[in-house]
Amino acid sequence: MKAETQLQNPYEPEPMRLIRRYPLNEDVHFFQVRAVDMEKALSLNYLPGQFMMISINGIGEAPFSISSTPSRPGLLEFGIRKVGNMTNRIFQLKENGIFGVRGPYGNGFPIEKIKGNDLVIIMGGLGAVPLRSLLLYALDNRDQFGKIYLLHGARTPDEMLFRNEFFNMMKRDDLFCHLTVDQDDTGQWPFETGVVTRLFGKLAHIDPKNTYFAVCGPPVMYKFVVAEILKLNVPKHQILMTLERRMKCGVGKCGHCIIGGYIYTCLEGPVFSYWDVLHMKGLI
Amino acid sequence: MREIVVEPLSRVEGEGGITVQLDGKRIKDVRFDILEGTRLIETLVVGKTPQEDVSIACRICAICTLSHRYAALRGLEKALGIEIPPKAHHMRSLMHLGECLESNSLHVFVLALPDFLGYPSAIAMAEKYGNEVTQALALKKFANHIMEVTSGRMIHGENPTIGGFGRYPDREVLLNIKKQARDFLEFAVYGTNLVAGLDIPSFFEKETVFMCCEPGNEFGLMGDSIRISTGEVVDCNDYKKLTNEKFCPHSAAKHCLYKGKPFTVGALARVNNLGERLKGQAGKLFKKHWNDRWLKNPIYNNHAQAVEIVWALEQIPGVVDDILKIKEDPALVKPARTEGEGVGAVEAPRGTLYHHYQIKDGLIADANFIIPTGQNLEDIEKYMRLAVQGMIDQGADDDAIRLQLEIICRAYDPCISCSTHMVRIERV
Amino acid sequence: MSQEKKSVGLYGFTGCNGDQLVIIHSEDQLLPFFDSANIKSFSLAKSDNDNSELDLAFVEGSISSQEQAEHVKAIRERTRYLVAIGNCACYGGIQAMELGAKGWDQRFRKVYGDGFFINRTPIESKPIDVFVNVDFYLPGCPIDARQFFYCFAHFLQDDEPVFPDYPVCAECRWRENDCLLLKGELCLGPLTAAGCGARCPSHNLTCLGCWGPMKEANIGAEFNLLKEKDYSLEEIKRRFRMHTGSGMMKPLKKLLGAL
Amino acid sequence: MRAVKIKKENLFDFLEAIKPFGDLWGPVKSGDGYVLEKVTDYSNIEMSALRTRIPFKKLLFPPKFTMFKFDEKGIRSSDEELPRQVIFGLHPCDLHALLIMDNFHSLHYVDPYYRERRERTAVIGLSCFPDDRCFCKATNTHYTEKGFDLFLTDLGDFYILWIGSSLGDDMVRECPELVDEEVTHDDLEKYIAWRKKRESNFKLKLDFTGMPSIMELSYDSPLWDELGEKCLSCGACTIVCPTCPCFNVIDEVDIGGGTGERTRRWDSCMFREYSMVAGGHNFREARSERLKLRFTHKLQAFVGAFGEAACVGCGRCIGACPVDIDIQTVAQNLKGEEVKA
Ligand SMILES: Cc1cc2nc3c(=O)[nH]c(=O)nc-3n(C[C@H](O)[C@H](O)[C@H](O)COP(=O)(O)OP(=O)(O)OC[C@H]3O[C@@H](n4cnc5c(N)ncnc54)[C@H](O)[C@@H]3O)c2cc1C
Ligand code: SF4
Ligand code: SF4
Ligand code: SF4
Repeated sequence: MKAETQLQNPYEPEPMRLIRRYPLNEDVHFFQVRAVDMEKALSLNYLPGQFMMISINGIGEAPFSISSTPSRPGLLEFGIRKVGNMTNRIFQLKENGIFGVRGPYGNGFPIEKIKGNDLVIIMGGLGAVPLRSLLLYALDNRDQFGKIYLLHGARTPDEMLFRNEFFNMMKRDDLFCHLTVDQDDTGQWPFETGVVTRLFGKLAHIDPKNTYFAVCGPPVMYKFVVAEILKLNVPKHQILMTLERRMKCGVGKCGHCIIGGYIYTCLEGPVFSYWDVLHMKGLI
Repeated sequence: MREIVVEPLSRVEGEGGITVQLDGKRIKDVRFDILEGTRLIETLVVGKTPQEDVSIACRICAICTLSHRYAALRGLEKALGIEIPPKAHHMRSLMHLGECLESNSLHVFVLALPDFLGYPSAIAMAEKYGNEVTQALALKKFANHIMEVTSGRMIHGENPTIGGFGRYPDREVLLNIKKQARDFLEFAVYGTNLVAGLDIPSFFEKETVFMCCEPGNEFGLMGDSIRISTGEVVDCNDYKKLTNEKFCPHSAAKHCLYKGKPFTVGALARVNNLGERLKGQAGKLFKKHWNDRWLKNPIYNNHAQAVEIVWALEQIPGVVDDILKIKEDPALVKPARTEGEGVGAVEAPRGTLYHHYQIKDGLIADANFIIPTGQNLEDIEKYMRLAVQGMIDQGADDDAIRLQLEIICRAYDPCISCSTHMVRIERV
Repeated sequence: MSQEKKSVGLYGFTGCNGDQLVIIHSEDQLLPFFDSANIKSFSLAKSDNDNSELDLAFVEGSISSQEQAEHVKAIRERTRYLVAIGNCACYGGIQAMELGAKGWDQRFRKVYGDGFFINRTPIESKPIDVFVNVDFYLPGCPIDARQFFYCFAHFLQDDEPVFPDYPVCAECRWRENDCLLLKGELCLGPLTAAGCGARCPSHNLTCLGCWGPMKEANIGAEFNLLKEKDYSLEEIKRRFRMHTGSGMMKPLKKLLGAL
Repeated sequence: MRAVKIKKENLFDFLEAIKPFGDLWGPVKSGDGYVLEKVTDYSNIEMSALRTRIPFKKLLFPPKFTMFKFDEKGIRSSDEELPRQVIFGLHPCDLHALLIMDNFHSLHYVDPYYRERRERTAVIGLSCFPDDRCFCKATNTHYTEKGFDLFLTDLGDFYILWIGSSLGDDMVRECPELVDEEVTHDDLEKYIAWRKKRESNFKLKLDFTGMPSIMELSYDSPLWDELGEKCLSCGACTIVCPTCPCFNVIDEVDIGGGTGERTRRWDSCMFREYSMVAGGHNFREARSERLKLRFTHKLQAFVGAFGEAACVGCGRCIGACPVDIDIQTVAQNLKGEEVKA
């Protein structure tokens, strides 16, 4: 949104209705919501990788990545982990309940640049939430992308988010989908075990000039994954990652998400290229 | 043997209880137990600077915090040879009036009145006496506001300090206090008449001795000598003669006797001893309601407190004017010396409070605090004993006795956290 | 709210009762306060108190007898959350001031002689977390009414209240006071948790530390600064231990041990 | 910009005449310093005051204010009409800071709360004479042609009154009889002489040339740890700084839980929780990291983003920090100069 055209107070959340929710694993739930105002619901436009501020009166606001794709308008989807006050209260919401959401914010993935290239999506843990948006978008616009890979790691089979969805995707022939778990206590896990970098072996020949990588996961994951990607000679600006910071406003004012002295994660992120990361100290 | 126990005693400040042991119709023991833990505050202030002492000593009790602060300041400033400037003096009068108003209205309307009207709390009373409760709370809020403005916050405000005040309030704030004091007068008069209309049982009445500060020619809350209802006036430096203490195994507070006899301090003592000096509405109310039962029955302490509320409200406008007359805010007065001894006596809402200090090398070498509830303990037990005897003779049941004892005890407005820590045995 | 009202109890142990009084003094909040929960026990304000199961217990005062220790344990057993209110409960208060060599027994005897109590077994005052698990600390001497009701409202909704994690100095600067420390006075503002609104510095009086240390109190830096300003170790220690017992002394001792 | 003259003895009448433009806020004495306060008695204004403890920012985004209220039905924007205000006595450093703030609050997204207040605010600048903490010459913020509606340059018995906006012009038109339209060559000479005198009076000589490169090279300097050891995380440095805008958002609920308000309060990058995220991970756990952020922001990153430093040389932080960590000592330290605290 451009400053000149902005009419509404960007801090006042829009009422949304919780349409559906169910657990993705023990502490992450899936939330499907829609703006109460139908017209707004349909006109809401966003990019994969952007986030929204969810607001619960009396507790406050927090940023959450959008997990749905703009190619399927009307509904917004989130995957939320219960970690504290704000998320506790989100978890108390019942289907049909009303709460506030504002956004979308952040830069999102540079879809236009990625188009026409191969895409490797690497997700770990909660990182599945924002990257699912990119994945679904790419699959919905399948003809605009080259080869698409999905490498997804979770700690255990039970913890893997969107499990069934990804199981189904394994059946697709326009997507190379590989799943792994660090550890399998069930003995029933049909796929790989080991950390997500093990899946790099599954990548067929990568054309470094024409491939974009999108990475999101816990902080420890980046170091190892990026090292693997660099081995493939991929240019640093084609390695994309989404980062998390404390945020109080989402619109570049409150200061909490500042990195490197003047980069507001909420404006210029949360998606950064590895080049940015190297360039700006304190990013990861 | 039958034992009647009230524990904890509710709606008094601090943890206390009453125990009555009966052997048939004979009373074996009547005890007012002080259950509150020990804090040994007199030993904590030793080795501290006077200014630190003021901050510690006021924490003896939240209700009488300003009286403790005032008594400490008076004792310490005497010891250090400090004369505070007139503006500081008037401010201290205002804060002291605020506390008297606050404590008395809390006690009369929120803590005691429910007893007489038969409710467990003022909140429960609100249904039928909505207006009274609302007004009483508003009055209390106003009194709190005075304390906050003068002392820096409602409880344990640090603004009154050695040599004066850290900061003086703004003119508008003071003018508003003056106005509100006038506005509340009507309710205070109504409240006094309401209390005076209550039926007060008489079967435990008995004469006693009353003591309070002698403020000079007027009614007041502060003075350097003590007036006793027997007619004597004693210098406050001789406070120990008036308040001989003894230790009681059931009480963390020690009991006081005057010439071997129990005595009463507090609003009732002040009004009985000095009531003739009251002017204005307070004077009128005194003349209208006072009679010699006030000399024999502690329940009249409620009445005396109500009269004092009216008096305090009538005093405030003049004191505010006195403060405002002096434009320049005086700086804190520095001590003239680093050694000395001083006794500060003030009337806390519950009665005469003494702080006695010895200072050496700028630090407290010794401290002794005598607090009002400790002085009242013997009289409280005396009247409870009389009441139990009377009620047994009437064949009253335990619950009735329990309620009556609570009422007597509460009438003294005992401040238990105060009493626990203060009194000290002097062995000769 | 359609949910059932929560059961709440307020208890006072050894102290000045100032924290409960702060609540009673909040005239405007009192009726909603009694309205929004089942106040099962609040002995300073009402007499029909009982010992039923609680969702939330607020405990004021330090523990200074074995009987009190038993009582606070009993409260812990029947409550879901236990909140320590005021410095006495959080840190032991002035009566738990660490006086070093002068032992408590000796001081006790100085006040009470060899007298004994028939109804109590006194012990040296301690904060309640020495005896029971505390879910939340609400410091202050006395507590601040706004903070209390903020905390209360949050617990009624099962949220953990979030309190400022910065020192009194921040509040003091917001109020645009002259900084007393810069003028050379012994102000504990930089170490003390905010919450009081910088009352004392706003009255030209130094902060005495009555909110206890903030989480990140830089005791070492303040100590060095005060030494630079020519305060003696004795003076510094006296101030540090005045209002929060072990609260400020523990880290100082650690520091001095390291020196 | 247009210049007229106004006699000193007419100033109070002028201030009286522009009353319709809002409440007048000006520097008044408080303790050893000055604060911006609402003034009705103009003689309380300290014409020689240099820096107020907290700058103008408190009038454009107060330390704490309500964003909106809410109840069971949803949120309600405040319909309270904010008062109009005239801020008197801002010096060039603060006017530069005001420009930075104006820009910041409309960049990418317009901050409605800032704008609401800003639109109701008129600004009257005032010339000044530097003391030993002023270093606006080093930051090149010692003059300004922008950022004010009116600006007064004190030339002895009269002021040159610069009219910087149409609003300023409206103010002057309230009382044309008080101003003198004719500015003479003589006045120009006086003005130039005054400038020379002022410029030669800067005692604190700091040199920020090339500071971004120095900051870049100092990223791992042990200096940050040394300062981190000393810093009290009190936030004073950010509170007094005219270019520090960070805030926190906190909901306050009434006891019943259903109603309450969302409030915004000043925050500081020097506070522990500033960069903490859920689960307790803190991106700037160490105080040294926070100090580094603050100074990188002021002296390096801002320059990269806007071509100028975010420090306007007002000297407020130099008097504010109890342990002498400020823009002067840090810059001197990093450049290996002798540090004067
Ligand atoms: C761009 C972005 C996208 C995110 N996407 C998701 C997502 O898809 N799913 C998900 O589960 N989580 C996501 N998070 C993290 C999520 O915002 C935090 O889990 C959430 O704020 C926790 O709030 P809490 O009150 O429950 O936790 P608490 O631990 O109680 O938080 C304490 C305080 O810190 C604040 N806080 C903590 N972490 C953050 C944070 N990261 N940002 C802002 N404030 C914070 C809270 O507001 C609160 O005041 C994302 C964060 C960012 C920055
Ligand atoms: S006066 Fe005390 S509380 Fe205020 S800023 Fe200075 S050190 Fe901090
Ligand atoms: S950094 Fe210091 S000198 Fe620079 S603008 Fe901020 S307060 Fe003023
Ligand atoms: S003013 Fe000084 S001590 Fe306080 S946060 Fe800033 S640098 Fe640290």
